[in-house]
Amino acid sequence: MTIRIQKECFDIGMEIERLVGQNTAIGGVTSFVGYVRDFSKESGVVAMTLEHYPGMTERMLEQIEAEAHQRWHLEAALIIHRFGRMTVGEPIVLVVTAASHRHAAFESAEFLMDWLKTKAPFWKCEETADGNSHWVDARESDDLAASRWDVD
Amino acid sequence: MTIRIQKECFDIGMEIERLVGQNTAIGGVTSFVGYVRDFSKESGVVAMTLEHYPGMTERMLEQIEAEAHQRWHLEAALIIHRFGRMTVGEPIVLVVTAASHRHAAFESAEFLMDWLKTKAPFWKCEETADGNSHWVDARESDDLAASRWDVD
Amino acid sequence: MKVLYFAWLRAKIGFATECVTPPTSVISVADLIVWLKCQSPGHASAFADTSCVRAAINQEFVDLEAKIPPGAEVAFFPPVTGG
Amino acid sequence: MKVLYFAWLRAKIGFATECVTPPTSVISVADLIVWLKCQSPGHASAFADTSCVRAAINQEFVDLEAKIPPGAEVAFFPPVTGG
Repeated sequence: MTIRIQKECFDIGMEIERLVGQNTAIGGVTSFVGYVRDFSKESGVVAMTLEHYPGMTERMLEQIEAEAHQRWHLEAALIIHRFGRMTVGEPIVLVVTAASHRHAAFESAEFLMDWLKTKAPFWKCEETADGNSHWVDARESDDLAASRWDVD
Repeated sequence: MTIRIQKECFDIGMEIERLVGQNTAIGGVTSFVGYVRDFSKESGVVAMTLEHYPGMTERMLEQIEAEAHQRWHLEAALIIHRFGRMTVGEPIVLVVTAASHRHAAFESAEFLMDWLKTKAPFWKCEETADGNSHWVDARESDDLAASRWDVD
Repeated sequence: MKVLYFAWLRAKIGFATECVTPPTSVISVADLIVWLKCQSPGHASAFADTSCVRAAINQEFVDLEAKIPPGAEVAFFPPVTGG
Repeated sequence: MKVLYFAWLRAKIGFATECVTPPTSVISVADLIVWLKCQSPGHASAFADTSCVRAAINQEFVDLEAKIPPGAEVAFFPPVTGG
Protein backbone atom coordinates (compact mmCIF):
# COMPACT_ATOMS: atom_id res chain seq x y z
CA MET A 1 0.00 0.00 0.00
CA THR A 2 1.78 3.13 -1.17
CA ILE A 3 -0.06 6.42 -1.12
CA ARG A 4 1.27 9.87 -0.43
CA ILE A 5 -0.44 13.23 0.01
CA GLN A 6 2.11 16.02 -0.15
CA LYS A 7 2.69 19.68 -0.96
CA GLU A 8 6.04 19.01 -2.62
CA CYS A 9 6.66 18.07 -6.25
CA PHE A 10 7.75 14.51 -7.08
CA ASP A 11 10.45 12.95 -9.25
CA ILE A 12 8.70 10.55 -11.65
CA GLY A 13 11.79 8.60 -12.67
CA MET A 14 12.94 8.12 -9.09
CA GLU A 15 9.47 7.05 -7.94
CA ILE A 16 9.20 4.43 -10.70
CA GLU A 17 12.70 3.16 -10.02
CA ARG A 18 12.01 2.88 -6.31
CA LEU A 19 8.70 1.07 -6.90
CA VAL A 20 10.23 -1.45 -9.31
CA GLY A 21 13.27 -1.99 -7.09
CA GLN A 22 14.67 -5.51 -7.46
CA ASN A 23 11.32 -7.10 -8.31
CA THR A 24 12.14 -9.04 -11.49
CA ALA A 25 8.60 -10.42 -11.77
CA ILE A 26 7.62 -6.99 -13.10
CA GLY A 27 7.23 -7.01 -16.88
CA GLY A 28 5.57 -3.65 -17.34
CA VAL A 29 5.03 -0.39 -15.52
CA THR A 30 2.39 2.16 -16.48
CA SER A 31 2.53 5.63 -15.06
CA PHE A 32 0.27 8.62 -15.40
CA VAL A 33 1.07 12.21 -14.49
CA GLY A 34 -1.63 14.86 -14.38
CA TYR A 35 -0.53 18.48 -14.92
CA VAL A 36 -2.01 21.92 -14.34
CA ARG A 37 -3.25 22.91 -17.78
CA ASP A 38 -3.75 26.48 -18.93
CA PHE A 39 -7.21 25.98 -20.41
CA SER A 40 -9.49 23.96 -18.18
CA LYS A 41 -12.80 25.54 -19.12
CA GLU A 42 -11.96 29.15 -18.58
CA SER A 43 -8.73 30.06 -20.31
CA GLY A 44 -5.97 32.16 -18.88
CA VAL A 45 -5.47 29.94 -15.83
CA VAL A 46 -2.08 30.72 -14.30
CA ALA A 47 -2.23 28.66 -11.10
CA MET A 48 -4.52 26.66 -8.90
CA THR A 49 -4.87 25.64 -5.30
CA LEU A 50 -5.92 22.13 -4.39
CA GLU A 51 -7.78 21.89 -1.10
CA HIS A 52 -8.32 18.48 0.44
CA TYR A 53 -9.86 16.76 3.47
CA PRO A 54 -6.91 15.52 5.56
CA GLY A 55 -7.66 12.12 7.01
CA MET A 56 -10.44 11.28 4.58
CA THR A 57 -8.06 11.72 1.64
CA GLU A 58 -5.66 9.07 2.98
CA ARG A 59 -8.59 6.75 3.74
CA MET A 60 -10.07 7.09 0.25
CA LEU A 61 -6.75 6.68 -1.58
CA GLU A 62 -6.04 3.55 0.46
CA GLN A 63 -9.48 2.18 -0.42
CA ILE A 64 -8.99 2.98 -4.09
CA GLU A 65 -5.56 1.36 -4.20
CA ALA A 66 -6.78 -1.72 -2.31
CA GLU A 67 -9.59 -2.06 -4.87
CA ALA A 68 -7.02 -2.01 -7.71
CA HIS A 69 -5.01 -4.75 -6.03
CA GLN A 70 -8.18 -6.81 -5.70
CA ARG A 71 -9.16 -6.39 -9.35
CA TRP A 72 -5.76 -6.92 -10.96
CA HIS A 73 -2.71 -8.97 -10.12
CA LEU A 74 -0.29 -6.14 -9.42
CA GLU A 75 3.27 -6.38 -8.19
CA ALA A 76 3.21 -2.80 -6.89
CA ALA A 77 1.20 0.42 -7.06
CA LEU A 78 1.79 4.01 -6.06
CA ILE A 79 -0.43 7.08 -5.80
CA ILE A 80 1.02 10.51 -5.05
CA HIS A 81 -1.41 13.43 -4.92
CA ARG A 82 -0.29 16.96 -4.22
CA PHE A 83 -2.26 19.70 -2.47
CA GLY A 84 -1.71 23.43 -2.08
CA ARG A 85 -0.85 25.98 -4.76
CA MET A 86 0.59 24.93 -8.12
CA THR A 87 1.34 26.94 -11.23
CA VAL A 88 0.54 26.00 -14.84
CA GLY A 89 2.71 23.14 -16.05
CA GLU A 90 3.34 21.68 -12.61
CA PRO A 91 2.48 18.02 -11.97
CA ILE A 92 -0.49 17.38 -9.65
CA VAL A 93 -0.86 13.64 -9.43
CA LEU A 94 1.22 10.54 -10.14
CA VAL A 95 -0.13 7.02 -10.47
CA VAL A 96 2.19 4.07 -11.11
CA THR A 97 1.21 0.42 -11.48
CA ALA A 98 3.58 -2.50 -11.97
CA ALA A 99 2.52 -5.94 -13.13
CA SER A 100 3.93 -8.97 -14.88
CA HIS A 101 1.59 -8.33 -17.82
CA ARG A 102 1.14 -4.97 -19.48
CA HIS A 103 -2.66 -4.96 -19.73
CA ALA A 104 -3.01 -5.25 -15.94
CA ALA A 105 -0.64 -2.29 -15.57
CA PHE A 106 -2.51 -0.17 -18.16
CA GLU A 107 -6.02 -0.98 -16.97
CA SER A 108 -5.31 -0.52 -13.27
CA ALA A 109 -3.55 2.82 -13.81
CA GLU A 110 -6.54 4.13 -15.76
CA PHE A 111 -8.90 2.75 -13.11
CA LEU A 112 -6.94 4.51 -10.34
CA MET A 113 -7.13 7.82 -12.20
CA ASP A 114 -10.86 7.48 -12.95
CA TRP A 115 -11.62 6.72 -9.31
CA LEU A 116 -9.29 9.43 -7.98
CA LYS A 117 -11.18 11.98 -10.08
CA THR A 118 -14.53 11.06 -8.53
CA LYS A 119 -13.80 9.61 -5.09
CA ALA A 120 -10.80 11.46 -3.64
CA PRO A 121 -11.81 14.55 -1.62
CA PHE A 122 -9.86 17.24 -3.49
CA TRP A 123 -11.19 20.56 -4.79
CA LYS A 124 -9.52 22.77 -7.36
CA CYS A 125 -9.59 26.54 -7.17
CA GLU A 126 -8.18 28.11 -10.34
CA GLU A 127 -6.54 31.54 -10.57
CA THR A 128 -6.68 33.47 -13.81
CA ALA A 129 -4.24 36.11 -15.06
CA ASP A 130 -6.71 38.90 -14.16
CA GLY A 131 -6.30 38.04 -10.46
CA ASN A 132 -9.68 36.32 -10.05
CA SER A 133 -10.17 32.82 -8.80
CA HIS A 134 -13.01 30.31 -9.07
CA TRP A 135 -13.80 26.80 -7.86
CA VAL A 136 -13.74 24.24 -10.63
CA ASP A 137 -17.01 22.38 -11.29
CA ALA A 138 -17.02 18.59 -11.29
CA ARG A 139 -17.24 17.16 -14.79
CA GLU A 140 -19.93 14.73 -15.80
CA SER A 141 -17.44 13.01 -18.08
CA ASP A 142 -15.40 12.05 -15.01
CA ASP A 143 -18.41 10.39 -13.38
CA LEU A 144 -19.05 8.57 -16.62
CA ALA A 145 -15.43 7.41 -16.84
CA ALA A 146 -15.50 6.15 -13.27
CA SER A 147 -18.81 4.34 -13.75
CA ARG A 148 -17.16 2.10 -16.37
CA TRP A 149 -15.54 0.26 -13.45
CA ASP A 150 -18.77 -0.31 -11.50
CA VAL A 151 -19.45 -3.98 -10.92
CA ASP A 152 -22.87 -3.59 -9.26
CA MET B 1 7.73 12.35 -34.59
CA THR B 2 10.01 11.06 -31.87
CA ILE B 3 11.32 7.53 -32.11
CA ARG B 4 14.66 6.15 -31.01
CA ILE B 5 16.29 2.76 -31.46
CA GLN B 6 19.26 2.44 -29.18
CA LYS B 7 21.53 0.05 -27.27
CA GLU B 8 21.76 2.33 -24.24
CA CYS B 9 19.40 2.48 -21.30
CA PHE B 10 17.07 5.48 -20.93
CA ASP B 11 16.12 7.82 -18.11
CA ILE B 12 12.31 7.75 -17.84
CA GLY B 13 11.94 10.90 -15.77
CA MET B 14 14.19 12.92 -18.03
CA GLU B 15 12.47 11.67 -21.19
CA ILE B 16 9.03 12.62 -19.85
CA GLU B 17 10.26 16.02 -18.71
CA ARG B 18 11.86 16.69 -22.09
CA LEU B 19 8.73 15.62 -23.97
CA VAL B 20 6.42 17.78 -21.86
CA GLY B 21 8.79 20.76 -21.98
CA GLN B 22 6.94 24.06 -21.80
CA ASN B 23 3.76 22.76 -23.43
CA THR B 24 1.07 23.86 -20.97
CA ALA B 25 -1.72 22.42 -23.12
CA ILE B 26 -0.69 19.00 -21.77
CA GLY B 27 -3.03 17.80 -19.03
CA GLY B 28 -1.87 14.21 -18.78
CA VAL B 29 1.07 12.02 -19.69
CA THR B 30 0.93 8.24 -19.78
CA SER B 31 4.12 6.24 -19.92
CA PHE B 32 4.82 2.55 -20.20
CA VAL B 33 8.10 0.80 -19.55
CA GLY B 34 8.61 -2.84 -20.48
CA TYR B 35 11.24 -4.77 -18.51
CA VAL B 36 13.13 -8.04 -18.95
CA ARG B 37 11.22 -10.42 -16.69
CA ASP B 38 12.69 -13.56 -15.14
CA PHE B 39 9.83 -15.84 -16.09
CA SER B 40 8.68 -15.38 -19.68
CA LYS B 41 7.53 -18.93 -20.39
CA GLU B 42 10.65 -20.79 -19.44
CA SER B 43 11.85 -19.71 -16.00
CA GLY B 44 15.41 -19.01 -15.02
CA VAL B 45 15.92 -16.34 -17.68
CA VAL B 46 18.96 -14.25 -16.75
CA ALA B 47 19.35 -12.11 -19.85
CA MET B 48 18.15 -11.67 -23.40
CA THR B 49 19.33 -10.26 -26.67
CA LEU B 50 17.01 -8.24 -28.87
CA GLU B 51 17.82 -8.47 -32.56
CA HIS B 52 16.18 -6.04 -34.94
CA TYR B 53 16.01 -5.11 -38.61
CA PRO B 54 17.81 -1.76 -38.91
CA GLY B 55 16.02 0.51 -41.35
CA MET B 56 12.74 -1.37 -41.23
CA THR B 57 12.49 -0.82 -37.46
CA GLU B 58 12.67 2.96 -37.81
CA ARG B 59 10.15 2.82 -40.68
CA MET B 60 7.66 0.74 -38.71
CA LEU B 61 7.96 2.77 -35.50
CA GLU B 62 7.38 5.96 -37.47
CA GLN B 63 4.30 4.41 -39.09
CA ILE B 64 2.99 3.25 -35.72
CA GLU B 65 3.53 6.63 -34.12
CA ALA B 66 1.96 8.47 -37.07
CA GLU B 67 -1.09 6.21 -36.74
CA ALA B 68 -1.43 7.13 -33.05
CA HIS B 69 -1.30 10.83 -33.91
CA GLN B 70 -4.01 10.25 -36.50
CA ARG B 71 -6.30 8.39 -34.11
CA TRP B 72 -5.91 10.62 -31.03
CA HIS B 73 -5.33 14.30 -30.47
CA LEU B 74 -1.87 14.08 -28.94
CA GLU B 75 0.40 16.93 -27.93
CA ALA B 76 3.48 14.70 -28.09
CA ALA B 77 4.54 11.07 -28.27
CA LEU B 78 7.80 9.19 -27.81
CA ILE B 79 8.90 5.63 -28.50
CA ILE B 80 12.31 4.35 -27.38
CA HIS B 81 13.12 0.72 -28.13
CA ARG B 82 16.41 -0.86 -27.13
CA PHE B 83 18.27 -3.64 -28.92
CA GLY B 84 21.25 -5.81 -27.96
CA ARG B 85 21.84 -7.72 -24.74
CA MET B 86 19.92 -6.85 -21.55
CA THR B 87 19.86 -8.55 -18.18
CA VAL B 88 16.79 -9.33 -16.04
CA GLY B 89 15.25 -6.19 -14.57
CA GLU B 90 16.55 -3.87 -17.31
CA PRO B 91 14.06 -1.71 -19.23
CA ILE B 92 13.52 -2.65 -22.90
CA VAL B 93 11.00 -0.20 -24.23
CA LEU B 94 9.54 3.17 -23.28
CA VAL B 95 6.35 4.67 -24.69
CA VAL B 96 5.16 8.12 -23.62
CA THR B 97 2.05 9.94 -24.82
CA ALA B 98 0.99 13.44 -23.81
CA ALA B 99 -2.49 14.89 -24.39
CA SER B 100 -4.80 17.49 -22.97
CA HIS B 101 -7.18 14.74 -21.85
CA ARG B 102 -6.11 11.65 -19.95
CA HIS B 103 -8.10 9.08 -21.91
CA ALA B 104 -6.31 9.99 -25.13
CA ALA B 105 -2.98 9.58 -23.34
CA PHE B 106 -3.95 6.20 -21.84
CA GLU B 107 -5.51 4.73 -24.97
CA SER B 108 -2.77 5.83 -27.35
CA ALA B 109 0.00 4.49 -25.08
CA GLU B 110 -1.69 1.11 -24.93
CA PHE B 111 -2.24 1.20 -28.69
CA LEU B 112 1.45 1.95 -29.30
CA MET B 113 2.51 -0.98 -27.10
CA ASP B 114 0.05 -3.40 -28.73
CA TRP B 115 1.24 -2.43 -32.20
CA LEU B 116 4.92 -2.47 -31.23
CA LYS B 117 4.50 -6.04 -30.01
CA THR B 118 3.13 -7.23 -33.33
CA LYS B 119 4.48 -4.86 -36.00
CA ALA B 120 7.99 -3.81 -34.95
CA PRO B 121 10.70 -6.12 -36.32
CA PHE B 122 12.36 -7.20 -33.07
CA TRP B 123 13.20 -10.74 -31.97
CA LYS B 124 14.01 -11.84 -28.44
CA CYS B 125 16.59 -14.51 -27.67
CA GLU B 126 16.51 -15.47 -23.99
CA GLU B 127 19.44 -16.85 -22.01
CA THR B 128 18.82 -19.12 -19.05
CA ALA B 129 21.04 -19.68 -16.00
CA ASP B 130 22.23 -23.05 -17.41
CA GLY B 131 23.95 -21.23 -20.29
CA ASN B 132 21.39 -22.17 -22.96
CA SER B 133 19.54 -19.70 -25.13
CA HIS B 134 16.35 -19.90 -27.17
CA TRP B 135 14.32 -17.65 -29.45
CA VAL B 136 11.06 -16.50 -27.90
CA ASP B 137 7.88 -17.55 -29.72
CA ALA B 138 5.36 -14.89 -30.68
CA ARG B 139 2.31 -14.93 -28.45
CA GLU B 140 -1.20 -15.27 -29.81
CA SER B 141 -2.43 -12.97 -27.03
CA ASP B 142 -0.31 -10.17 -28.54
CA ASP B 143 -1.97 -10.59 -31.95
CA LEU B 144 -5.33 -10.55 -30.23
CA ALA B 145 -4.44 -7.39 -28.31
CA ALA B 146 -3.29 -5.65 -31.47
CA SER B 147 -6.40 -6.68 -33.40
CA ARG B 148 -8.56 -4.66 -30.99
CA TRP B 149 -7.34 -1.56 -32.81
CA ASP B 150 -8.26 -2.79 -36.30
CA VAL B 151 -10.69 -0.40 -37.90
CA ASP B 152 -12.41 -2.45 -40.55
CA MET C 1 -20.95 17.40 16.79
CA LYS C 2 -17.99 18.50 14.67
CA VAL C 3 -18.84 19.97 11.26
CA LEU C 4 -16.29 20.62 8.49
CA TYR C 5 -16.67 22.73 5.34
CA PHE C 6 -14.55 22.60 2.21
CA ALA C 7 -14.03 24.59 -1.00
CA TRP C 8 -16.75 27.18 -1.74
CA LEU C 9 -18.87 26.01 1.19
CA ARG C 10 -16.00 26.95 3.50
CA ALA C 11 -15.52 30.25 1.62
CA LYS C 12 -19.23 31.18 1.92
CA ILE C 13 -19.55 30.19 5.57
CA GLY C 14 -16.29 31.92 6.46
CA PHE C 15 -14.64 29.18 8.48
CA ALA C 16 -13.54 25.56 7.98
CA THR C 17 -14.86 23.87 11.08
CA GLU C 18 -17.28 24.36 13.96
CA CYS C 19 -18.71 22.43 16.89
CA VAL C 20 -22.52 22.50 16.97
CA THR C 21 -25.21 21.08 19.23
CA PRO C 22 -28.34 20.73 17.10
CA PRO C 23 -31.66 19.79 18.72
CA THR C 24 -32.53 16.09 19.00
CA SER C 25 -35.01 16.50 16.14
CA VAL C 26 -32.00 16.65 13.78
CA ILE C 27 -31.61 13.01 12.76
CA SER C 28 -30.27 12.99 9.19
CA VAL C 29 -27.70 15.01 7.26
CA ALA C 30 -30.59 16.72 5.45
CA ASP C 31 -32.07 17.72 8.85
CA LEU C 32 -28.70 19.13 9.85
CA ILE C 33 -28.54 21.23 6.68
CA VAL C 34 -31.98 22.71 7.37
CA TRP C 35 -30.87 23.58 10.90
CA LEU C 36 -27.46 24.98 9.81
CA LYS C 37 -29.12 27.25 7.21
CA CYS C 38 -30.67 29.23 10.10
CA GLN C 39 -27.34 29.79 11.85
CA SER C 40 -26.02 32.64 9.63
CA PRO C 41 -26.48 34.26 6.21
CA GLY C 42 -23.22 32.51 5.19
CA HIS C 43 -24.67 29.10 6.05
CA ALA C 44 -27.89 29.99 4.24
CA SER C 45 -25.94 30.95 1.13
CA ALA C 46 -23.69 27.85 1.23
CA PHE C 47 -26.67 25.50 1.50
CA ALA C 48 -28.99 27.43 -0.85
CA ASP C 49 -28.76 24.71 -3.51
CA THR C 50 -28.19 21.31 -1.92
CA SER C 51 -27.98 19.62 -5.32
CA CYS C 52 -24.36 20.91 -5.39
CA VAL C 53 -23.60 19.73 -1.85
CA ARG C 54 -22.03 16.39 -0.95
CA ALA C 55 -21.49 15.05 2.56
CA ALA C 56 -19.35 12.63 4.54
CA ILE C 57 -19.90 11.14 7.99
CA ASN C 58 -16.74 10.06 9.78
CA GLN C 59 -14.79 10.48 6.53
CA GLU C 60 -17.01 8.25 4.38
CA PHE C 61 -19.26 9.62 1.62
CA VAL C 62 -22.96 9.46 2.54
CA ASP C 63 -26.30 10.44 1.00
CA LEU C 64 -28.05 13.44 2.52
CA GLU C 65 -30.65 11.04 3.93
CA ALA C 66 -28.03 9.26 6.07
CA LYS C 67 -28.58 9.27 9.84
CA ILE C 68 -25.92 10.97 11.94
CA PRO C 69 -24.53 8.74 14.71
CA PRO C 70 -23.60 10.30 18.08
CA GLY C 71 -20.23 12.07 18.20
CA ALA C 72 -19.93 12.04 14.41
CA GLU C 73 -17.63 14.19 12.27
CA VAL C 74 -19.84 15.56 9.48
CA ALA C 75 -18.29 17.23 6.42
CA PHE C 76 -19.90 19.26 3.63
CA PHE C 77 -18.30 19.99 0.28
CA PRO C 78 -19.00 20.30 -3.46
CA PRO C 79 -18.51 17.32 -5.83
CA VAL C 80 -14.81 16.49 -5.84
CA THR C 81 -12.48 17.79 -8.57
CA GLY C 82 -9.13 16.12 -7.84
CA GLY C 83 -6.67 14.39 -10.12
CA MET D 1 18.63 -9.53 -55.19
CA LYS D 2 19.62 -8.88 -51.58
CA VAL D 3 18.23 -11.36 -49.02
CA LEU D 4 18.33 -10.83 -45.23
CA TYR D 5 17.73 -13.36 -42.45
CA PHE D 6 16.90 -12.64 -38.82
CA ALA D 7 16.63 -14.50 -35.52
CA TRP D 8 16.61 -18.31 -35.82
CA LEU D 9 16.48 -18.18 -39.62
CA ARG D 10 19.83 -16.36 -39.54
CA ALA D 11 21.16 -18.82 -36.95
CA LYS D 12 20.15 -21.87 -39.05
CA ILE D 13 21.42 -20.46 -42.34
CA GLY D 14 24.67 -19.30 -40.76
CA PHE D 15 24.79 -15.75 -42.09
CA ALA D 16 22.65 -12.60 -42.01
CA THR D 17 22.66 -11.51 -45.62
CA GLU D 18 23.45 -12.73 -49.10
CA CYS D 19 23.15 -11.60 -52.71
CA VAL D 20 21.39 -14.13 -54.90
CA THR D 21 20.43 -14.36 -58.58
CA PRO D 22 17.46 -16.74 -58.78
CA PRO D 23 16.15 -17.88 -62.21
CA THR D 24 13.43 -15.77 -63.84
CA SER D 25 10.87 -18.45 -62.90
CA VAL D 26 11.09 -17.16 -59.33
CA ILE D 27 8.28 -14.57 -59.22
CA SER D 28 6.89 -14.58 -55.66
CA VAL D 29 8.38 -14.78 -52.18
CA ALA D 30 7.09 -18.36 -51.99
CA ASP D 31 8.96 -19.19 -55.22
CA LEU D 32 12.12 -17.68 -53.73
CA ILE D 33 11.76 -19.85 -50.62
CA VAL D 34 11.48 -23.02 -52.74
CA TRP D 35 14.60 -22.02 -54.65
CA LEU D 36 16.56 -20.98 -51.49
CA LYS D 37 15.77 -24.34 -49.82
CA CYS D 38 17.99 -26.03 -52.44
CA GLN D 39 20.99 -23.78 -51.77
CA SER D 40 22.23 -25.45 -48.55
CA PRO D 41 21.11 -27.76 -45.72
CA GLY D 42 20.98 -24.65 -43.53
CA HIS D 43 18.53 -22.99 -45.93
CA ALA D 44 16.49 -26.22 -46.11
CA SER D 45 16.31 -26.38 -42.32
CA ALA D 46 15.40 -22.68 -41.91
CA PHE D 47 12.55 -22.94 -44.43
CA ALA D 48 11.35 -26.44 -43.42
CA ASP D 49 8.14 -25.03 -41.89
CA THR D 50 7.08 -21.87 -43.68
CA SER D 51 4.10 -21.40 -41.33
CA CYS D 52 6.68 -19.90 -38.92
CA VAL D 53 8.28 -17.69 -41.55
CA ARG D 54 7.34 -14.08 -42.21
CA ALA D 55 8.73 -11.86 -44.99
CA ALA D 56 9.28 -8.24 -45.92
CA ILE D 57 10.00 -6.67 -49.31
CA ASN D 58 11.84 -3.35 -49.18
CA GLN D 59 11.21 -3.18 -45.43
CA GLU D 60 7.43 -3.63 -45.60
CA PHE D 61 5.68 -6.79 -44.37
CA VAL D 62 4.29 -8.92 -47.22
CA ASP D 63 2.46 -12.21 -47.67
CA LEU D 64 4.47 -15.09 -49.07
CA GLU D 65 2.41 -14.80 -52.28
CA ALA D 66 3.73 -11.27 -52.92
CA LYS D 67 5.61 -10.67 -56.18
CA ILE D 68 9.22 -9.57 -55.87
CA PRO D 69 10.01 -6.37 -57.81
CA PRO D 70 13.39 -5.99 -59.53
CA GLY D 71 16.27 -4.98 -57.26
CA ALA D 72 14.24 -5.71 -54.12
CA GLU D 73 15.56 -6.24 -50.60
CA VAL D 74 13.81 -9.37 -49.32
CA ALA D 75 13.92 -10.30 -45.63
CA PHE D 76 12.90 -13.50 -43.83
CA PHE D 77 12.25 -13.78 -40.10
CA PRO D 78 9.98 -15.42 -37.51
CA PRO D 79 6.90 -13.59 -36.14
CA VAL D 80 8.14 -10.55 -34.22
CA THR D 81 8.56 -10.61 -30.43
CA GLY D 82 9.52 -7.05 -29.53
CA GLY D 83 8.32 -4.75 -26.80
